[in-house]
Amino acid sequence: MNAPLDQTEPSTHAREVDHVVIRFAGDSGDGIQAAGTQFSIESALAGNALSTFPDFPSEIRAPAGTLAGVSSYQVQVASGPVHTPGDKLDVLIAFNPAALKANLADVKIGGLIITDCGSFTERTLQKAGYETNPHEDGSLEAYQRFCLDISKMVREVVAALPDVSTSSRKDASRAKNLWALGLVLWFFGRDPKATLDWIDRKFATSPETARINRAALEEGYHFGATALLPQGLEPVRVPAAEAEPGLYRSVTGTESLVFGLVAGCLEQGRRPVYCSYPITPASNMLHVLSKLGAEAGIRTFQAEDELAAVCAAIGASYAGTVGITGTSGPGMALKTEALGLAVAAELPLVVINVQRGGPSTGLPTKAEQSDLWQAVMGRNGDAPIPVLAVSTPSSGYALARQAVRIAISHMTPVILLSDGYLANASEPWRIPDPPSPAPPSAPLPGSDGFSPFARDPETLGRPWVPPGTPGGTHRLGGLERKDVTGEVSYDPDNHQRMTELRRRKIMGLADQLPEQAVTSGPSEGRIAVVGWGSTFGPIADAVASLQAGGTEVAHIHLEQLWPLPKNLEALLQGFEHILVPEMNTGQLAWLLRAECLRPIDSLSKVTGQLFKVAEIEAAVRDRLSGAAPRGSNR
Amino acid sequence: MNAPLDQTEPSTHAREVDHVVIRFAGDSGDGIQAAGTQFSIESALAGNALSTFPDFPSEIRAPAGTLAGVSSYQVQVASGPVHTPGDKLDVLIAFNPAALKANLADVKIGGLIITDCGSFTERTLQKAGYETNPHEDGSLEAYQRFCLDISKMVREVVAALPDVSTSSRKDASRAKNLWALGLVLWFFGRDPKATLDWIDRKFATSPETARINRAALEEGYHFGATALLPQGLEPVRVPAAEAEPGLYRSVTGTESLVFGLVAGCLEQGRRPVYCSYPITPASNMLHVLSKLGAEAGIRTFQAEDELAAVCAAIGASYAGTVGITGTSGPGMALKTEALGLAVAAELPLVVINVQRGGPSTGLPTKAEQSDLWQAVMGRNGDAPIPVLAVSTPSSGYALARQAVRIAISHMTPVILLSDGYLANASEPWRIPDPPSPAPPSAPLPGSDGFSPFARDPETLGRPWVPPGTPGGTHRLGGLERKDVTGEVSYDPDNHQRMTELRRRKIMGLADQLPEQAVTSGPSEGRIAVVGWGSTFGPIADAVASLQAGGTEVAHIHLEQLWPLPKNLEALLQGFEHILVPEMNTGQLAWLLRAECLRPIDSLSKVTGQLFKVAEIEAAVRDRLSGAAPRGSNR
Amino acid sequence: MTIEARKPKDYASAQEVRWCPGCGNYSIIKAVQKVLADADARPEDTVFISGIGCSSRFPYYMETYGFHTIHGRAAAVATGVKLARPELDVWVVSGDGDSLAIGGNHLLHLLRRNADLTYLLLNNEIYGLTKGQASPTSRLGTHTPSSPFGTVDMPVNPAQFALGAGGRFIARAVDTGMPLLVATLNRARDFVGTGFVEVLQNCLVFNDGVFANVEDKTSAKESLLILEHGQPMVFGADRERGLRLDPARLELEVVEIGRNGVTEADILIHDETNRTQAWLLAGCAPPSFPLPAGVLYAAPDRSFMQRQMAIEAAPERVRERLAAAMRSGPTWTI
Amino acid sequence: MTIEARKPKDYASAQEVRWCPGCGNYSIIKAVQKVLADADARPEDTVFISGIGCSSRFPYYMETYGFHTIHGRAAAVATGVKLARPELDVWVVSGDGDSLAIGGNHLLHLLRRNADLTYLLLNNEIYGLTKGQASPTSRLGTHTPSSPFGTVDMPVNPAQFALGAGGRFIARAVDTGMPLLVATLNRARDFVGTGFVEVLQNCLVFNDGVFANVEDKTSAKESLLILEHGQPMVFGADRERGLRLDPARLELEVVEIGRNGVTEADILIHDETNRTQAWLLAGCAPPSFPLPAGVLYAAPDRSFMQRQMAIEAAPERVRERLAAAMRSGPTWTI
Ligand SMILES: Cc1ncc(C[n+]2csc(CCOP(=O)(O)OP(=O)(O)O)c2C)c(N)n1
Ligand SMILES: Cc1ncc(C[n+]2csc(CCOP(=O)(O)OP(=O)(O)O)c2C)c(N)n1
Ligand code: SF4
Ligand code: SF4
Ligand SMILES: [Mg+2]
Ligand SMILES: [Mg+2]
Repeated sequence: MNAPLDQTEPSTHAREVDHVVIRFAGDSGDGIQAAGTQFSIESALAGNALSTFPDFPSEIRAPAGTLAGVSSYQVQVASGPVHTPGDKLDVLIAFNPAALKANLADVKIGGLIITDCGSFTERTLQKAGYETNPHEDGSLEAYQRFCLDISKMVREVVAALPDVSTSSRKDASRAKNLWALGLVLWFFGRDPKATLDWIDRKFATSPETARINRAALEEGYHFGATALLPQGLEPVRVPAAEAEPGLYRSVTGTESLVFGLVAGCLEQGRRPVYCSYPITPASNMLHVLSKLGAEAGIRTFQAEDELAAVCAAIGASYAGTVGITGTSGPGMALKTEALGLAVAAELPLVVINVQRGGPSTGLPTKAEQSDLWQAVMGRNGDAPIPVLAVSTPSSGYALARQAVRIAISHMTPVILLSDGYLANASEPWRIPDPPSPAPPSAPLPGSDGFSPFARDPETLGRPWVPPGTPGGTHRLGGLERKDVTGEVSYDPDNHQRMTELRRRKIMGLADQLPEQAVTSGPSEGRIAVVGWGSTFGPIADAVASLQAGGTEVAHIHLEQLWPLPKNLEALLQGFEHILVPEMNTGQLAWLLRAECLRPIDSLSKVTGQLFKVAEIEAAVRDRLSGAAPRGSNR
Repeated sequence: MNAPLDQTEPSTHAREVDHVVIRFAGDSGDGIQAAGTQFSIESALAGNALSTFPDFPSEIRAPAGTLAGVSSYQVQVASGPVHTPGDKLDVLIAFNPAALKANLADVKIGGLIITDCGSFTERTLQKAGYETNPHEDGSLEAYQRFCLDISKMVREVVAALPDVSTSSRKDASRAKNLWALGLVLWFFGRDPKATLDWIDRKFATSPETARINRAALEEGYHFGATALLPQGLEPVRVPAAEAEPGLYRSVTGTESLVFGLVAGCLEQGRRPVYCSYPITPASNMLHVLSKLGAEAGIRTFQAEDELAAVCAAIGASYAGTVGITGTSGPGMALKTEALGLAVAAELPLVVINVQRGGPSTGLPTKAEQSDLWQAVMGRNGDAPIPVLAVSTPSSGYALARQAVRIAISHMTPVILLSDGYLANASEPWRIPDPPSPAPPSAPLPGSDGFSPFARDPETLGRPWVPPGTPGGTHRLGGLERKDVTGEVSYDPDNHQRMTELRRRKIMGLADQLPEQAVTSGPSEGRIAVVGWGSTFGPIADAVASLQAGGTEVAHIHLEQLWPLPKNLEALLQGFEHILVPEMNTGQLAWLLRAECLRPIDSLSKVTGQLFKVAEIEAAVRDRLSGAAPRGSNR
Repeated sequence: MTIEARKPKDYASAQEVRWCPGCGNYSIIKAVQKVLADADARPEDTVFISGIGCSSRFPYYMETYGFHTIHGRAAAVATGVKLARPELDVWVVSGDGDSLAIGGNHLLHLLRRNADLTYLLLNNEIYGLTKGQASPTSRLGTHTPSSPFGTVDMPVNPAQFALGAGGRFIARAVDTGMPLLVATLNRARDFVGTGFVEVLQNCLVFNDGVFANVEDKTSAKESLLILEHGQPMVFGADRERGLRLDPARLELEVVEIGRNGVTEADILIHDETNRTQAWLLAGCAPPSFPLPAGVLYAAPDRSFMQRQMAIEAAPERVRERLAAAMRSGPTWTI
Repeated sequence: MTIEARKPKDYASAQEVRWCPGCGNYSIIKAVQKVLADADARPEDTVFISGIGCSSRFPYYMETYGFHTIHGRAAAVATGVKLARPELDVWVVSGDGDSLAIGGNHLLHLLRRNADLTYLLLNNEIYGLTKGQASPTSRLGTHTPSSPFGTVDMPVNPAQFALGAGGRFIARAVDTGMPLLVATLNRARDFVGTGFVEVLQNCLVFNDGVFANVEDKTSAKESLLILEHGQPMVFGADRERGLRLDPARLELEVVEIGRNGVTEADILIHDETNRTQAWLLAGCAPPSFPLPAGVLYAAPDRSFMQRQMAIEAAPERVRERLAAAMRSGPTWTI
């Protein structure tokens, strides 16, 4: 039996670093996500900044021990601002040969690899496609290695526990994730207290399992404190980062969007009705909203397909609640006809596209940004729609509120783009107070009639008069409507006028919304890196690193993609080079060419993975050194 | 009884003009389209160039005598090249008050208005919304008037015919369109022979009707020859135009496309399978193809919706025939998900979008060009597709063949844009010989296996190996495919490579297709008018008129919209001003800005109607005189 | 102050009706207006939702709320309206193409969910608005511009489709038969759940006369079987014929009372709650059978809205729930 | 030279199968491979077409032609394949979501058209691939991530839906019951027209055990009624129970032979050509009834392809027709 944890010596002689990148990897069943999440939480509690990324296998249940079945969780913890889970790993914890094989290439030369050698058997090596044991064939030479028979040690811990059932003893190795977590926590000088509490909560109904897991965690922690570390390996400290005081949690892109949608409706005095058809990676929005559910004033509806989902959302908006529909690229394609109806009928609607790899079914579990053109231009007819894009796991909260606000003020569908990376990635979030409820904004018509297509002079929005409103009966539809009165009209001049009004209403948003700010760096100079969506993290980290190294470079990150910000052209003209890293073949770059009539360098990456910080740094350096000529991508 | 027609004096003292614009207008039931069509044919037979435009009421059967029920047929006949039905009418033939009211504004000051005054009764005037009879209240002062009681004269003709049944006598006034046609034919010195033959053919099974119609036509013709024309009115001659010798017919945009599709498949050694769901104005393609039918090797399929239509077409292409699907904007929206599949699976497919007024249901019977962005950019994922656009009623023949050719050589969907104007408008067409049939081009794989995603080095097209081919079994799908082998692959680098290959395959077409030529005018200079689609006619006529007046102006008309022609940027840089007239809010103009990085003037018209020649002339003059600054539209 | 009860014309909007003179839709809209007047329905609580088609122009002509949506999607839009405001009186009006070609999937799911609204399928067995192409209810071999050699698809039987989809109220009426039409619509409106009514509607331009035998007063006596719950299924000028069940073949047969020993007791009694009987009736059609009209099937079940959890309406409570959710899971203070 | 007849494994592709170990799909693909081997089907003339879902990965694992299309559209793609090449042996493989949620409309129209192909609906009553949301066949009240408080939609009954859609061959089998599965698939493949087979398939990850009573050998004896044309509908460990028709209520009832005077003669004989009987059988389900399996309904009719006009295949004739059409109508010579 070990001494109680709080009497265990924290690691001494720790080396201080300002950031570290750690990845847990193993079989889907190995508890990888739980270990990673707990490590993140302990780091956050210790005051670190962090950025995390869970990566799941594409198959539901790929065969155990195969490369296809590897699940992983990566986190970068830092003492200063950090926006990506990190390019290269400082530490890899691999629970089986497949996990080692699938992740080795990402480990920094000289980085630390912790393996559960107990799981490196002939059979598992073969399943992973290893012909020889990498511990023995020299292929890990370039790294620091810490090879431990974790499985065995966990079995021993459990064997030593009193009053444990035989079946639990047999399942003991399921706790190896916690043993490893204990070790890693010790290694980084973290207090495991929150994790112990979490174990108690999680296994409240199964005290035996709780005891086993606690013991495994404690043993791993003690092991670190007491074992002889391999030569050259010393514990590490990442000092706390500065952060605004407040109550924090970790939030995923999915969660922040959901909270933002509900908050956005609340402050507009409307109920949200979320209509959706499941599709990776958007389904989680439906799950989270369904769970919040009716008790939180939310109606969710799983429709028979995406066409029904968007149409039901339009029906809900027509009836005076806020219709919201979420999907991913292929589903978005199916919704486009109905989006035209919402544009024509001028009804509020929020449409969320959590982008994934395309075209067609493509790479459904991977992230891509290739639906931008579709969002901006993908409809029949002149059918302008505002497009916003989330850029970090937490930015969805503010942006979703803005989407709801615009949808109602301008009586228009609003498209909000996220992607498969942001949906699952998380970062610490200072929890705001939800906004105060407000009464619905739209005035009810008087009994002396009203004009369904009269317009607010500033926004050009029309009145929102849902069924049930006395004195407001009117007919709405997709045939062209007469200006002001809204009746069907085939009049040529009216169509011209209405087309222009619809365009002005949306393009005019550029005048009403804030100007584009420089995210970081100078507001004019030799080069600006312009991004949107989930490239935020790598660009921010790359620009910070370049600036730290003395390179003058600006980062301009767009959340408002259509209409483009009013001052954008002028802003971009202040830079010699504009570099646009995108996870597509250059869609924003093309829009910026048209908007600004100037060469734009597109840095395109379509591997389903985020940019590496180093890739962006290199691209900036190439431009500045003249290695890549201006506008070289075309 | 009149003298036989061939003894009737043709009109003497005819005034010679080089073009004239005539519109027949009346109730849907008045035989307007027949009269107009016959006049066009007689003009064509007389050697004139011409351009016609039929305009139908939006309602199926609007109440007789109302403005909503007016049907019209306009034709411009000329002694030189002509590409539009004409801005303003030289002659209006109005069969009732509604027809006069609906069309009066289009008559040239001093133009000729022929009315059937017999139909101007209190009731019909009121139905048309006239408070006073326009013949009497001075509102026709500015025009030449020829007011005849045609109804009565036709009744008299028929009354004089022997052996006519009472019911036919009662229906006599149905022949008034032919009486009027007779008069107009005489007035323009046309031989009515072909029309008499047509009557005989058309009413072969009803000799009595034939006799009545013949008599009406003859009487109208005689009337012209013998009546006293109003002061100042003299017959008109439009001399024959020069034209390449050959066999001619009149062809609509629908017909030329259909012939081109069938010819295109024939010369590729493949059968067409046309899968569609009815939608205005695309339905006629389905009708014409269905009628040609199985005897012409064509399979047509009316699907349950547009999703099924495009998917069945994809299935047909997968199985080795040429899948073709036609629709209009809203239907196009529904097809976009499946287009992504065709891009991913790299299967041939021809998609025709006969554009109409949008967004949503919009103005279904009117023409618009607002689906260009949708065609080029309207899909999820990076999913490039070549886009072509028909520009005249007859240009579909060549372009549809090209679409089939590209679809097969590059194994890709091809989008072909037409619009509601081109679908119905017609022009004379020198009938070509259909191409010779060819054997299917794609080689069958040997028994030693093959690679479904190997590529032709020039086109980057992959082999087309349909089921039924021995030795070729393979699996195809929408998940990302491995380069060369085509198996499912989640490999990041493979996705990058395949995305680039798909892009290069389509963008590379620009190198393989002919360069953009200047349609008319100088290849550099002060101003070029750049158009696409059905703006061809008005731009061509406007440019010709400006050139005739000494203004140096070029016309550049694009049929290849994506990828844009290779030399386009260089070509456009040769002009100071680029003016892009479009029936949308500037979609091509935006693409050209991005492509050429230079200001582009957009001339936007979204009334559902074609540009007037004069509107384009004025816009050109404004640019040249500096009244409109460069890039002034934005 | 007494307010006069509303009259049918109070439900007619000012917009000029644009159906072809003589179109079957005229009598159908009259019937609907009468049903609303009879119930003194509040126009502002009544919503007509349609797709695209001649029939789908319906909402424009009603002085209520109305939404002319897109082709085939009316059922989905209507579902959204009900999700937001279950208390509204919602009607879907849709053509045979709108409902059964492009819209077939939404109709299926509407019926199985039993959303509480009234669904009128105006069946003219043709695409009217697009000028006469075949529809999924066009009879085999119908010649149209899109099928110049005759259709090759077996038509859908709307009532059997609706039963197969799990519909709980299935009825049929004819455009010209006003009393039955009004009575049937009344029943459908009162039904809690999806009240599905197929109305045979003559398109005199593109498919004239396909329902002549049930529209014409005289021939209707022989061709139409008007169903009444609890009553024997008899028809004919002298109500001398009826339907009998052949239990061995599980089929209906037409018999004449007083012939071959058939008595009134042999005639099947209509039980509108019997789903298999409804199935058999839905399968009857001229010339071998009369066309059953009225309520074929009515078996109330909980509606989609009744099965939903009650929604929290107090904004302050919503705010609390949201705040709690935002603070759930591990949190830390800096 | 004699070529050896093909074996089931000859139809298995080289691609590693990626279904979860223990998934019901494994036995289903085995059955299909056996059916093809029994018929010595030529792989190059055999095509598997699917939508999206776990079940829709099927074509990847078959050494035939295969097309994994998009969600819900397999039936439409397959129709196109048949239009182009009626002679191919086409199979559609699709999940309950793929077929009845997003793909419901195409299935309806496929069935009414009676296109000549074999349709496998692999019904696990859940969305497998997207991780366990409710499907249109999920039972009322099913708890899933998208319905944490239980589903509120009445499920679709696939067989009744197929009947209502006008399907001419409707069958049902269970993943674990290999002999019945093979026999049923054989019948479906031989059927000229759409051979629709619902296969109950256990998803052990997201909906484990929903079919336990018909999958388990012992309980299946009590819960499964294996239909044979012309044979009495009996079931039970000792084949002691059977179905009887109550003609007054038009309903089936479970009776025990030898009890209450019930004899074998009272038991209904299965007539697979009787559509109403099929309707009644399709409505039977545990716990009150056994689940009927095998061929519920088989009534051949002309298939969609048989109704089409023969296509002109000679290019020279096509060219002549085209030339004639181009020259039709008024022409003139200059
Ligand atoms: C997406 C889309 N596809 C096609 C059309 C064209 N369209 C309009 S109505 C209609 C069918 C009309 O038939 P039906 O629903 O039976 O109505 P009816 O006119 O006969 O009353 C079609 C095909 C459309 N408007 N939108
Ligand atoms: C257009 C579109 N919408 C949604 C999805 C996501 N999706 C893929 S499979 C599936 C449902 C799978 O259920 P089912 O058809 O029953 O197949 P199973 O996985 O259970 O075999 C869904 C919703 C998609 N791929 N495409
Ligand atoms: S076309 Fe037919 S359905 Fe449409 S309005 Fe005219 S008669 Fe009625
Ligand atoms: S998730 Fe279910 S259906 Fe999908 S492979 Fe696994 S067990 Fe089979
Ligand atoms: Mg119809
Ligand atoms: Mg399923």
